[in-house]
Amino acid sequence: MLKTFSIGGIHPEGNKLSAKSAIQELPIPKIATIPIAQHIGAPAKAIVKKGDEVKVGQLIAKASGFVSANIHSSVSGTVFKIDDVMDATGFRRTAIIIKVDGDEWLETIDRSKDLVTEITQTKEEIIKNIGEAGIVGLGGATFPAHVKLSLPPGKVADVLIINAVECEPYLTSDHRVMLEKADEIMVGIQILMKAIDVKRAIIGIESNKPDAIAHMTQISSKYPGIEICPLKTQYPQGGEKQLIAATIKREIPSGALPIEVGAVVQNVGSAFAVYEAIQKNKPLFERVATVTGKSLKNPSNWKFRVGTPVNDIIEASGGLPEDTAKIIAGGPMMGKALVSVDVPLTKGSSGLLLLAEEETARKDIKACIRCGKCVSVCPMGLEPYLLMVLAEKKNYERLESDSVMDCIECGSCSFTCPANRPLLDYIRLGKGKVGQILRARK
Amino acid sequence: MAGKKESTFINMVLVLFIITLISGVALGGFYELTKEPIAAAKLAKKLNAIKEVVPEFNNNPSDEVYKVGINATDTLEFYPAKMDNKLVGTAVKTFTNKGFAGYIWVMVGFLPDGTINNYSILDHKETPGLGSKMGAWFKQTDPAKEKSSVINKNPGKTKFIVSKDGGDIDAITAATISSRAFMDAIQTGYNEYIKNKTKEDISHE
Amino acid sequence: MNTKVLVAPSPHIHSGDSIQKNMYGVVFAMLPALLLSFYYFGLGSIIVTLTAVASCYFFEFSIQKYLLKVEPTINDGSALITGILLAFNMPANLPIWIIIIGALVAIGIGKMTYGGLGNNLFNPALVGRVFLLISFPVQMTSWPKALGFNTSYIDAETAATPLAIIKEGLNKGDSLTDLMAQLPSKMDMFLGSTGGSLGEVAGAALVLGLIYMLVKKIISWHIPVAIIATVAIFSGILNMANPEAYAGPAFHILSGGLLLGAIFMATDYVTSPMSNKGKLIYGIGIGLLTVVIRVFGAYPEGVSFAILIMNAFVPLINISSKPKRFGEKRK
Amino acid sequence: MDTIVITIIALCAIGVASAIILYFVAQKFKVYEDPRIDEVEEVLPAANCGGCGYPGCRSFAEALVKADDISSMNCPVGGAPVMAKVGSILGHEIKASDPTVAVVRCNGTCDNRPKTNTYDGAASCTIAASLYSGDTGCQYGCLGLGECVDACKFDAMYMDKETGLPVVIEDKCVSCGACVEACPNNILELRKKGPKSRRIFVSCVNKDKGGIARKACSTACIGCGKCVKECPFGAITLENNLAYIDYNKCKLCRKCVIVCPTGAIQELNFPPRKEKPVDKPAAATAKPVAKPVAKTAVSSENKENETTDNK
Amino acid sequence: MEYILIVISAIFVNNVVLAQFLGICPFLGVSKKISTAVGMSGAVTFVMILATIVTYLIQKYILVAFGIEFMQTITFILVIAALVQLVEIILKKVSPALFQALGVFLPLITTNCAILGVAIMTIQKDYTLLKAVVFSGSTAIGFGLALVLFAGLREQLDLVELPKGIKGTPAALITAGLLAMAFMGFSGIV
Amino acid sequence: MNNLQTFTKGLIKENPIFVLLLGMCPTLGVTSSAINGLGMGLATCFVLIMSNMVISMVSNQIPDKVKIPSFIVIIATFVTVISFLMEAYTPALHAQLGVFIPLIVVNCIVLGRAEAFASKNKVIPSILDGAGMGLGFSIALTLLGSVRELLGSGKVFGITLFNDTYGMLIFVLAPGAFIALGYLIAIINRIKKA
Ligand SMILES: Cc1cc2nc3c(=O)[nH]c(=O)nc-3n(C[C@H](O)[C@H](O)[C@H](O)COP(=O)(O)O)c2cc1C
Ligand SMILES: Cc1cc2nc3c(=O)[nH]c(=O)nc-3n(C[C@H](O)[C@H](O)[C@H](O)COP(=O)(O)O)c2cc1C
Ligand SMILES: Cc1cc2nc3c(=O)[nH]c(=O)nc-3n(C[C@H](O)[C@H](O)[C@H](O)COP(=O)(O)O)c2cc1C
Ligand SMILES: Cc1cc2nc3c(=O)[nH]c(=O)nc-3n(C[C@H](O)[C@H](O)[C@H](O)CO)c2cc1C
Ligand code: SF4
Ligand code: SF4
Ligand code: SF4
Ligand code: SF4
Ligand code: FES
Repeated sequence: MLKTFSIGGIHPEGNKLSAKSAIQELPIPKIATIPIAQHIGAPAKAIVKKGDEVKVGQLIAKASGFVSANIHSSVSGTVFKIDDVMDATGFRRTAIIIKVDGDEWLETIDRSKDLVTEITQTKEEIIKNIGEAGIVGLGGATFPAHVKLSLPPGKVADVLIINAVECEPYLTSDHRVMLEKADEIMVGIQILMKAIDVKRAIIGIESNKPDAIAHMTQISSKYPGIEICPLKTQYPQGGEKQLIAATIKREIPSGALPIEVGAVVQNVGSAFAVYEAIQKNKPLFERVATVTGKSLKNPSNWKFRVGTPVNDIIEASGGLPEDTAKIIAGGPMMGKALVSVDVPLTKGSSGLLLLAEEETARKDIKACIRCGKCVSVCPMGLEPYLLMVLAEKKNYERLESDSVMDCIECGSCSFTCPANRPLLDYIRLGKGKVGQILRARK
Repeated sequence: MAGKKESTFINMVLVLFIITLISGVALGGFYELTKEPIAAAKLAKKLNAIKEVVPEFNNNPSDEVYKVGINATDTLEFYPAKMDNKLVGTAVKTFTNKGFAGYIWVMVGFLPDGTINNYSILDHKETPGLGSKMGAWFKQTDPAKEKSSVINKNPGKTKFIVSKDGGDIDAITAATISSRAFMDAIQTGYNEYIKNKTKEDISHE
Repeated sequence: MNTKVLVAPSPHIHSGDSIQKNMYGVVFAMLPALLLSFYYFGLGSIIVTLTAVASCYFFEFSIQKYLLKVEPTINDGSALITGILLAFNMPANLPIWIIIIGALVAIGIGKMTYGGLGNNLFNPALVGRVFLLISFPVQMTSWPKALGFNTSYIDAETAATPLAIIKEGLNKGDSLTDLMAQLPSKMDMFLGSTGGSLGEVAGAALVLGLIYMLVKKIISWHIPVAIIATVAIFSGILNMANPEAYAGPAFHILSGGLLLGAIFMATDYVTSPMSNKGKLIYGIGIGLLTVVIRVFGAYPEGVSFAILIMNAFVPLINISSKPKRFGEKRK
Repeated sequence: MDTIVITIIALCAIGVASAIILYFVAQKFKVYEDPRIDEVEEVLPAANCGGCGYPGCRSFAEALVKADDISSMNCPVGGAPVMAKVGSILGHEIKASDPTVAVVRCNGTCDNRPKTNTYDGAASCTIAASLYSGDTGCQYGCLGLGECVDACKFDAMYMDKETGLPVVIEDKCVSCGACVEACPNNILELRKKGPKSRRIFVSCVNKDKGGIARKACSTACIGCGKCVKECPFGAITLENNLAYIDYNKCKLCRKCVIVCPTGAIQELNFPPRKEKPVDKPAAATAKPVAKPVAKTAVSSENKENETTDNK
Repeated sequence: MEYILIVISAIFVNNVVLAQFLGICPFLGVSKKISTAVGMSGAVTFVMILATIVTYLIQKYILVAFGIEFMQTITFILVIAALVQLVEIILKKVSPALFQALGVFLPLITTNCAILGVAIMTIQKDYTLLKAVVFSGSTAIGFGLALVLFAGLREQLDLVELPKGIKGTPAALITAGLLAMAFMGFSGIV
Repeated sequence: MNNLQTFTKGLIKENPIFVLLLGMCPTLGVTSSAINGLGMGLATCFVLIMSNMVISMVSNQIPDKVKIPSFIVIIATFVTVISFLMEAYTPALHAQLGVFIPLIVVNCIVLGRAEAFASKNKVIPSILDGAGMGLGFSIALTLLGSVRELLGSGKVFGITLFNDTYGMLIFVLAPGAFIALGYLIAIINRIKKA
């Protein structure tokens, strides 16, 4: 029996269409639109102005608080304007728009392909440089990595867990990165281990990626302290709480962070980014994303520069299929639907999924038949049917006491409900309101 | 009108005193007034029940009642009915506690030889529509339902047990428990009647 | 971009599970028992089933359309289940007008009063059944014999059910051993051919349905297993305490509607608890009450009442037995 | 006769005894409770709607009795008359506040504001608003899912199926503010009812720059400022590309309505103008006019369900 | 054994509310929330036992002693009313917390026919004092059981959309009817 | 409010059972037949009229603290009186209604009207109010009794309308009382809305 988490979980169809497609490099766009808010926390502050010349890797917006991240230019050229442009949700937010001119990198960046295994920097330097490089979690949450690595005083970690689960259907970027950059990832992991001072790292990989498990197991033997932990395929194993429960059988208490049980979780992609930042001095301005969908001509994995319009990456994969009804940034379970293809790709873009109407359109909402399936699939042990009603009825007190804040928004409940109830929609609403109340109380 | 009275101690006690006084007078008065009619109504009820179950008589059976204790709390009452001083039948107030909901009180009239003349249910708590049907069930005249009737049958000769249990009387549909209980009441009444009959014969012949 | 793309919160895909799939799955699981009842009771059972189903559909449709003025949802399959289960709970010689009243009560009072599927507090089919049982005790408790296929309807020969035989006999004062001798063998009870309501004659067919539903993940094992185990244990204890007064576990499990109730009726989503812990409590409650009513109460059969009573406990069970939360300390 | 005497004695004894015991116990265990709470509660309309901001009429009564100054407290259902009564019970002077009514500050009908996307999520404005900017180019406007209508406990709102916008039924609106609270986009506002219910307000909340706003919606306020200049009473202010008319300063002269190039200013319940205003778009009349436009299947269906529910 | 039968009968078989129709007003009135239902049940239990004891003594030592049984109604209700008020006043002062939990229901209890009904029924049944206490206690528990169950059902109903005409009292009554119907399964146990 | 309205409001607009939901126990407990319902209704009516009358006469003389006990004594007196009268002249009905006769004392309508109306109004309106409420109560009880009797045993006021094999026993029993009243109120709600 493979390890997995014990409460709830679902088994959506994998649809990993692009798993066999090697990572390709996406052409540099003519105009790059780089939002100053690509992470959880305070938006960065632009430090360039209209007309400035910038190079690839140059800092163009500075972190503006503790939980915030630097933004670097992904292209070279001139700053065309700094303006409010439509973001993925249709709201207008500030972005730095750069007219591309050639591809001139900062000299400090080591562009060679050589593997550098020796870690020379100290713990403090590592964390500081990760921050400088603007690395955020690439698993989807885009939480600034240096913040996560700076353990709160009095807390000690004993294990680093690398999230290579990629439990979302369709997405394959982490999978491909593992197959193609295993050594770099291992070094990245060692850097992270040094940063948080642990001797043990566990890479959790789901069993639907047997090639990655085999390859990583083989490579990891060269690096001390790194174990591969194959996991039974089950969504949402990639959720950090579930991953920790699956790999080391510890459950994070409600409202607490992973460090409470001595663990720190990072995505494999993040580990690779850390490698590049520390060993190659390369800030985070490009990453790998999957472009996929059943009707898409070439589902594939692309390394792209932040700020490239979504449209470019779709065109490169064969163009927008006729039957596209929804464009999703991320996977089908947790991704965000885009209002338009004219928005830029960001650090958090792990994939782009094009779904046809029959696959994604919601069906008529029926009354809850109290089948309890949502309860049994909820990985947090919540009662989604109840939370939804309570949110509808604006009963925030009971929402709070029924632990609505524990919901990790994995969507298993909505996915499962035979009555097609928009459970998570309302739970999110309730979470928002309860969150406000909690904050007001403080 | 005068203003509201204050809630002083004296006021409170006084007012309550006056009210209870008046109501006491009224109640006591009404009690006295209705005592007679109530007693009369009760008597009439009993007499009616007796009249219903025995042949015509001209004595006052209530005056000649005799009681037989069955257990610590319950007694059977025997009302001899006489026509010109000749015993024509005896109304027995009998009971059972085997009903679906406890006690059932039955007035059953025996002819001097123990044959059942008629019966009437005095009190019961059986389910309406089920057990409560016993008031009419066991005196059906329809020849097809002859087996349900107890009228003109003698518990000494006929087996007063529901046919389901091997007896001779058909139980009320879906209320076998009540039927069994009814049989039990009749049987008890009959047994005591026979036991005491000799005694009575002596005393009244 | 010219096409108006859809925008919606995540998740963007759905399992494809639907109310219909579950409901028709249950109907499919009931087929073996249904066919077997046709075989055993003949024409009568077909008339009863058709009447019950047709009137359930009729009342569901007309109440929704003309009284509640909502879009009728008759093809979700729940009325079909209610109809079949109602028929399963009736003797095969029940007059048609009583069946129609039963369907009206089940759908009208039991379900539509609360606004329809998903809202009701009590199991509609059982509301209908118990209503009839109380209202028409005579007709509801005279069961035709299971004779193999036959065409007599109203005037079929009647026979008491095993439970009724035991209850009657014990009331009369007969000894249990004698009574047991009058009963069909355990194997017969499992395979059918005892008197009773349509759906309670063959344990094997019901168990087949259970297995199908478990495999298809329509229901979870908790409720049926809890009920059956509780009945087995509780009646076993009583039996051991006084073998002459109380029948043993095998008899209790195979007789009456216990399997029918445990498999198809206690598991009704709408009227059973949500969490697994809750389902176990609910099942245990049903098991205990069933035996108590059967052994001590006025009715020979207790499953229907036990389920209805536990239906009333469901809200309290739901409140007191939350699922185990992630990160909660195990006790 | 005996019975009567005993009856009287016994009854009197019990009656008097209970009176005496009660009296002494009541004396000994006295707890003070302000009797005015009951009085105030009696005056309140007992609608228990929460419009006052308290969980119910009783707790509002308690709060009123405790408060030193009740001028900021209001029962929207009972309105000024009730508050005056409360005031007289509690010995406070209440100055009559002007009656207010809810207005919808968006005229982005399906005609005026073309759709860019189709919303396919749960039928709740708040959910839609937390997800994205709405299915039109205007990120500030009405989302049309009717959360305000749901919030109204007095059946004073409905969704106009043709325009996709909510409509306030003035006579039924008690100005409780539930809709204002409910709307995530702050479209609704409680405004002075005005003499003969006449009101003028900017029916737009778009803060985008003129071009963007205009592109998204033909009747958006583009922040041109013409109305500000036109207003003889200085009632209009312009902030973030959006004009706002202060209803306490506005004298209902209707001059701004004429100058607004997009028809963003609405006038309600005025008699028709004598001379035709020069090339004015039709949008400035009392009710937003719009040709019926077929809306996309899913969202309109949800909406319809809700509107029928609330009628 | 006798006591066990009294208990079972009073709680399940002859449930005050569902079979005897006593105390329906509070049953319908204070069953909207489980927490209040629990409070009410506690208060009723307390008062019912207390009232039964007091009325029992009055019956025995005053009414019967003087041959004025016909005064039962008036004396009982007077005594119960005074008793409830007494408890209320004392509770308010002595334990405000308990008053918040139970006391607010006390005024409702005076006009609760279950209290008077049980007092009269104990006399009719000719119980001893101990049996009377057991009987009234179990009756109160039966009341509490019905009330709390019913409150649970109503809280559940609050979460769903009921048809217009049915919403409110009719739904409550019909649900009570179905609950009573389920409880008929207990009939015949004693 | 004129006297006519005082009288008629209890019949429909503020009908104690269908609208105010007071006095539910006798409503459900004794309505297994129409005649019982009517009898109970009239008995209550009597108590209501008399107590309303007396209370409206004396209420000004009663201090607040003993208001409730005094009212109760007055009401209980009339209840006992009607009980005597019924026992004497309609013994069968008296036996049928059983414990519900003394329980008129605690019927919320009686005390409720005393508190809410009689203690604040003059004698004539109080009598009318009592009569109206009492009549409304009686009508409701009779209606419910008729419905239950009809559905339960095919009779109304003892007159057979259809064969009792078609009667649904449950309506004579406890559950039927709740269910019948529930639907009656639902129907009345519906009619009132329309
Ligand atoms: C339901 C759910 C599923 C997730 N799935 C993945 C996943 O498949 N892979 C992943 O790397 N992170 C996933 N995450 C994000 C992780 O919880 C966590 O944020 C991440 O592993 C931390 O690493 P990072 O900061 O390097 O991104 C998921 C989160 C949730 C709530
Ligand atoms: C306010 C805040 C503070 C956080 N602090 C820490 C921290 O001190 N250490 C840490 O390991 N992660 C920290 N996190 C990161 C979260 O544990 C988690 O990795 C991140 O929210 C994304 O995880 P998810 O995608 O699984 O939700 C913090 C997150 C938030 C929102
Ligand atoms: C609510 C209820 C009331 C009942 N009332 C009676 C009754 O009054 N009399 C009776 O004999 N049985 C009554 N029964 C018992 C059943 O009808 C029992 O099955 C029957 O008496 C014995 O079965 P049989 O007569 O059909 O053979 C009642 C049962 C229930 C559940
Ligand atoms: C597993 C399962 C069991 C069901 N059992 C019943 C049942 O016993 N009685 C019934 O009326 N409907 C039953 N239904 C159908 C449906 O859930 C029921 O009518 C609802 O209670 C109506 O709201 C069942 C449905 C499922 C899926
Ligand atoms: S979205 Fe929240 S409530 Fe739904 S299954 Fe996931 S954790 Fe549970
Ligand atoms: S899965 Fe859907 S239908 Fe089932 S209980 Fe949850 S919300 Fe209700
Ligand atoms: S005005 Fe009403 S419909 Fe429009 S967004 Fe606000 S709440 Fe929604
Ligand atoms: S005139 Fe019209 S568009 Fe211009 S600011 Fe005023 S309201 Fe806005
Ligand atoms: S009438 Fe019984 S409690 Fe009100």
